Amino acid sequence: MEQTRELLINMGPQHPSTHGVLRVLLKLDGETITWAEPDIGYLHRCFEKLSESKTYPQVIPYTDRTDYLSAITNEHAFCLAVEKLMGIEVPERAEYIRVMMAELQRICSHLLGLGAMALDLGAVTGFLYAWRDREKIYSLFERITGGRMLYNYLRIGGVRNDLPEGIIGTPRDGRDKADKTIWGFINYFESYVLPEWDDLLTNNRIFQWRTQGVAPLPSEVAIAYGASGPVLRASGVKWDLRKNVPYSIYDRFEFDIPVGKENGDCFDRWVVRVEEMRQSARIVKQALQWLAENPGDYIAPKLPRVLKPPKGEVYIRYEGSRGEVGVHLVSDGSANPYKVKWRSPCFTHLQLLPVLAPGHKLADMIAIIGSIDIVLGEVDR
Amino acid sequence: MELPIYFPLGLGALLFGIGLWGALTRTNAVRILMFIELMLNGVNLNLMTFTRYYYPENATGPILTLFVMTVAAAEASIGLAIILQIVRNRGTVEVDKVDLLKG
Amino acid sequence: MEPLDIRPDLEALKAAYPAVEIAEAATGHFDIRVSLDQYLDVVRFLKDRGFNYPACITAIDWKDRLELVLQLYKLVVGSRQSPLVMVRVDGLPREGAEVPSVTPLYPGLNWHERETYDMYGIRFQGHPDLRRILLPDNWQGGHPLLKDFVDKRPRRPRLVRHRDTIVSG
Amino acid sequence: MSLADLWAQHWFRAFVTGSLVLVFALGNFYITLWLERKESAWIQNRLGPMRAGPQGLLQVLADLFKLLQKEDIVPRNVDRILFLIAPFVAHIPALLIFLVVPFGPNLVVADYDIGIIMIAAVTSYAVIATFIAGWGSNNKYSLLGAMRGAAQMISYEVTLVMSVIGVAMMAGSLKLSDIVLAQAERGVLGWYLFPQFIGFIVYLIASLAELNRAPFDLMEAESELVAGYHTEYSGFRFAIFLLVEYVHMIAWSAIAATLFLGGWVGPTPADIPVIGPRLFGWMTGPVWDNIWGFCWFLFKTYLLIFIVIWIRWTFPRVRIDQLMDLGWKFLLPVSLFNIFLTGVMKYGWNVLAESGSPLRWLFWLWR
Amino acid sequence: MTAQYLSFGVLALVTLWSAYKVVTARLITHAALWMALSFTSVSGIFLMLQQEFIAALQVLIYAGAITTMIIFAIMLSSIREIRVEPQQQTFGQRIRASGLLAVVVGLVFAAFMTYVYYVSEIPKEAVPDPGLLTVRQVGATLFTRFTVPFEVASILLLLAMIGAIILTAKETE
Repeated sequence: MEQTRELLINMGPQHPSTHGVLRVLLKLDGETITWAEPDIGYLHRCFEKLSESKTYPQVIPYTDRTDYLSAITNEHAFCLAVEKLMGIEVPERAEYIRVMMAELQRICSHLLGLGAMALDLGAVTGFLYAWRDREKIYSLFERITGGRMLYNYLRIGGVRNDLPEGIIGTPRDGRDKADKTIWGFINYFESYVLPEWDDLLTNNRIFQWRTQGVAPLPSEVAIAYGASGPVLRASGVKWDLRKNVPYSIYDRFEFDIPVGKENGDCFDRWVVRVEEMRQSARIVKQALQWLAENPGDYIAPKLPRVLKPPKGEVYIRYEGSRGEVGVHLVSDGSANPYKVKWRSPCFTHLQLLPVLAPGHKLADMIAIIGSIDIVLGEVDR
Repeated sequence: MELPIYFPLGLGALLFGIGLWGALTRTNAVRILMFIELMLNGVNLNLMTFTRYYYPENATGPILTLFVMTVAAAEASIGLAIILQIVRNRGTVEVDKVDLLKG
Repeated sequence: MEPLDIRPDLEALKAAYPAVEIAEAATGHFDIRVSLDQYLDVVRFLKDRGFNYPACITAIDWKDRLELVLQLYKLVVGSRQSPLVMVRVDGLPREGAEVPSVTPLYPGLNWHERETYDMYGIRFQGHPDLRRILLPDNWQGGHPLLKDFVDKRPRRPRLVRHRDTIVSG
Repeated sequence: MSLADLWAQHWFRAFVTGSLVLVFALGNFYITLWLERKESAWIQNRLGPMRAGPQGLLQVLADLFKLLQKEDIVPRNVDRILFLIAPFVAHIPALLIFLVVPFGPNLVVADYDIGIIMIAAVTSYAVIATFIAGWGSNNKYSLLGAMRGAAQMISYEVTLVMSVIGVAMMAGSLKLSDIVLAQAERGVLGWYLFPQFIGFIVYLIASLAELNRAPFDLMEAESELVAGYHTEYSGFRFAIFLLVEYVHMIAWSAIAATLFLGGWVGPTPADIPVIGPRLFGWMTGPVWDNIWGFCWFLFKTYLLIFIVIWIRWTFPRVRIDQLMDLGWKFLLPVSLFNIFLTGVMKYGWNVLAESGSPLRWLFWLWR
Repeated sequence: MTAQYLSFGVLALVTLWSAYKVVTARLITHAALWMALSFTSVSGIFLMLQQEFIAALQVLIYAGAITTMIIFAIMLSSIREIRVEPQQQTFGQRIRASGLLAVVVGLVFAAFMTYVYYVSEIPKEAVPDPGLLTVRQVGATLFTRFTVPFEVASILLLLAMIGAIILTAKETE
């Protein structure tokens, strides 16, 4: 008899809730999805080909543009790779500044990821609250680096300039100084913003309806598919590169790794990200205490104008805000990198869509994409 | 009510007539159900006219109409359910094509 | 959080496949040079030894030959310093290189292999759905990341003559 | 033909009161739209429209003019008549509800003694209007949206009527002015909000779903690919749909205010115990009662409109199957239980009234 | 005086015209909407007969529930042939011929009604404007004298609901 024939529709690339130019082909049987296939490449800017004709310091601004929502972490990954290749010793103050900036950037990128997911599920207010707090971080970054979103602030061996006067502030700074001093922001963030996120959305009945039990991801499948970061941790795998494969000075900080239950679903991925913001705030506080105690201005070693790293290869693994960022550098001794491979976590997480989506409703697809939190700049590079 | 009684009665009769005429001529099952509802409407109208003109304080008129409406609703739902089954099995909703008993 | 030592696994691999060269690179990862025909068996062997996490797969164009690099490591919860292993297959021809696909073993490398094919032109046998991923499907311009890649698309005529306007110092 | 006997004419009185109701609806539409922008801005700690007029009051005017001067595109192979009349059919239920709602002691257009059933009957037109809009615009997606919207409206219409029956049982009559008078005797604590709290909550949720608003606005959700039945409309007709949505919202808030918060009942300045009569004594009298009644009615309606807007900007959207489950499997049984509870409590109060036992005060709330 | 004739004339005209259109509307969805219009105007006539309760019920049950049900049935049943009504060649003649049938049936029915009207001993002249029948009285008699039919009607509705669900529920659940 007349079957409801399967409806093939494509969502995107101009779909409001696909976080950028992602196109997903969906086969629908009535309301439930039977087959999903992401189609990417709309934002491909051939980052790897470009960096082969640039010198090492010139590549740094390009790394900002891959995951444009957490630029500092990308720069940090690239600089670590080059420093490891050339064996450069980074001054301690620069290390602390880098870690503090990276964790602030992680908070900022999580805020946007959570806000965008809330917006897709209909909570417009949640989105605007995330915007409000991000503005405060951006004004801090603007005073430190001059840029609001893409900074080109890190240099190979250190940072470009020292922290401006009075930006650290005192631990007693409260809400009024939230966008003036980093202490002010952290206290405001921990005392006011995080509890608000829990009340507004995490404990919101309808939000839980829409996300709990949606797209569970068992830990074996997560590992087999190369998931990393919040997506992997939400599936119950306690793996954080800052702790398990420590780089830079992360082993001096104590913070714990939030983990979801065995079959982590959208709700666990949400809770893990909110908890991670709390841990990042803790790290920033410890970095601030160290920076306050030993002022100094030695932030970058003297390096020759043209860097020529020795022939060789390096692959470093860095805990970006969306997952494990891998930088694979091959150098042939010249001033230009012979090959740069950027292992992008969002690129790998998108492979989960065809596994997670079937069987769910169309409205759940939005929650799934929001929960794996992809940035098309990093997917397409 | 200055309106003479045979005005609403006439209207009820005509409504019933149109319902009957439609039911006899059209072949789409869903449409025939519509005509049945029209006929029941005609009946209700007559019922109400008599209540209003002769026994206004007697409550049995409205109650009977209430029951007619309940039956109409039940009949419509069962009729539509049967029609959906016919559509599911025979693929058509044309009454003259569903003639399994022709033998 | 004791540091993870993978030397016994590498010795076992050396014992199983003598033709394999294992070297520890200065920058802290292990290189395993493998020939093309032993590649799949070595990867299967490593997977059984517990290298469960597929980092990524890529290729390097040494101008006269292509080299395939597969990066794996052991994701053991609670371990520290889980070193990375690079399985390398050298000497692949620049056009029409055929390599067995590891997607059945590590589904996570599905798209990475498609990207390597898209960028370097290495075909992966047994890959469920090998087609271009980043470039448009109707892209005829060859494989961009090869060193000798020339963009053959017609140059759009430049509207303004750039040289005359700026008096360069 | 003096004004008095002109007023006696039925048709003249109908014309005047009808136009007054229309003015009331449009005026409140204007204020509600402005309130929605301002309140959502306040919730999301931004300022909302500030430039057009003081505190953005003229912003709504600007919106309406913008919509009015937009080209009213009527797609070619559209079901012409249906497409054109759909917005106006959608208006019928919204405006007819005001027919029955008492704005003041004797400010009622037509006080039918079947008030609540009349409201229920009129709202069933909203379903037909949605279908006409969806079918009229002749595109598969808006038809799907219309059917989905109609299904949602029907399933919540039943719950809506059931949740209101409790109030009718308490007041002993369906006539809205009787209900308000009954609440007047019971004093402020006696409003039906307190005994009928379950009914009020179910009513609020069901009316949100009936309006396709707040957590249940499945149709305009950008995550759904179907942009609802008013995709094909533009310009003036789309403004009418906007008008319909807000007038519907005001109507439902007005009914809730009448049924649960005691419509125009409220202490007037003259009732202040000691100084009231002396200081504000001149403010009593039938005309002033109407004025104070109307003010209290407006205050309560806007209180509920405030809550409806507040809910819209805090809750995310519900999925279609959760929406249906909530409607049929939770709200309907709860409202039926509420009816049962009210019946038992009222019976208990009357029975114990004769025996005069102290146990009676247990049922005091439902007296 | 003339107000009643005028309003009755308008309502009667609307009812009959929409009923006629239900028969001759080409698209079945149009037919359903014409039917809704005729129900509304019949409810208008009930209002004229001062039966508000029945007028409201008429709108609630007929114009609201039954029309919507029929619309949903149309959508579910004949999606394919909604657009194009099968135009048999003989359709035109059948309508014209049966038009006659309608008039004949109407006349026969009217004649029969008048015969019953005269032969029965109903008081001939209309009762002057009586007290209006309030809903309270209707409710009271419904639950006192008509409790059994009321319960039977509710069981009937229950059966109808169960029947409809069983007939149309897809096997997938």
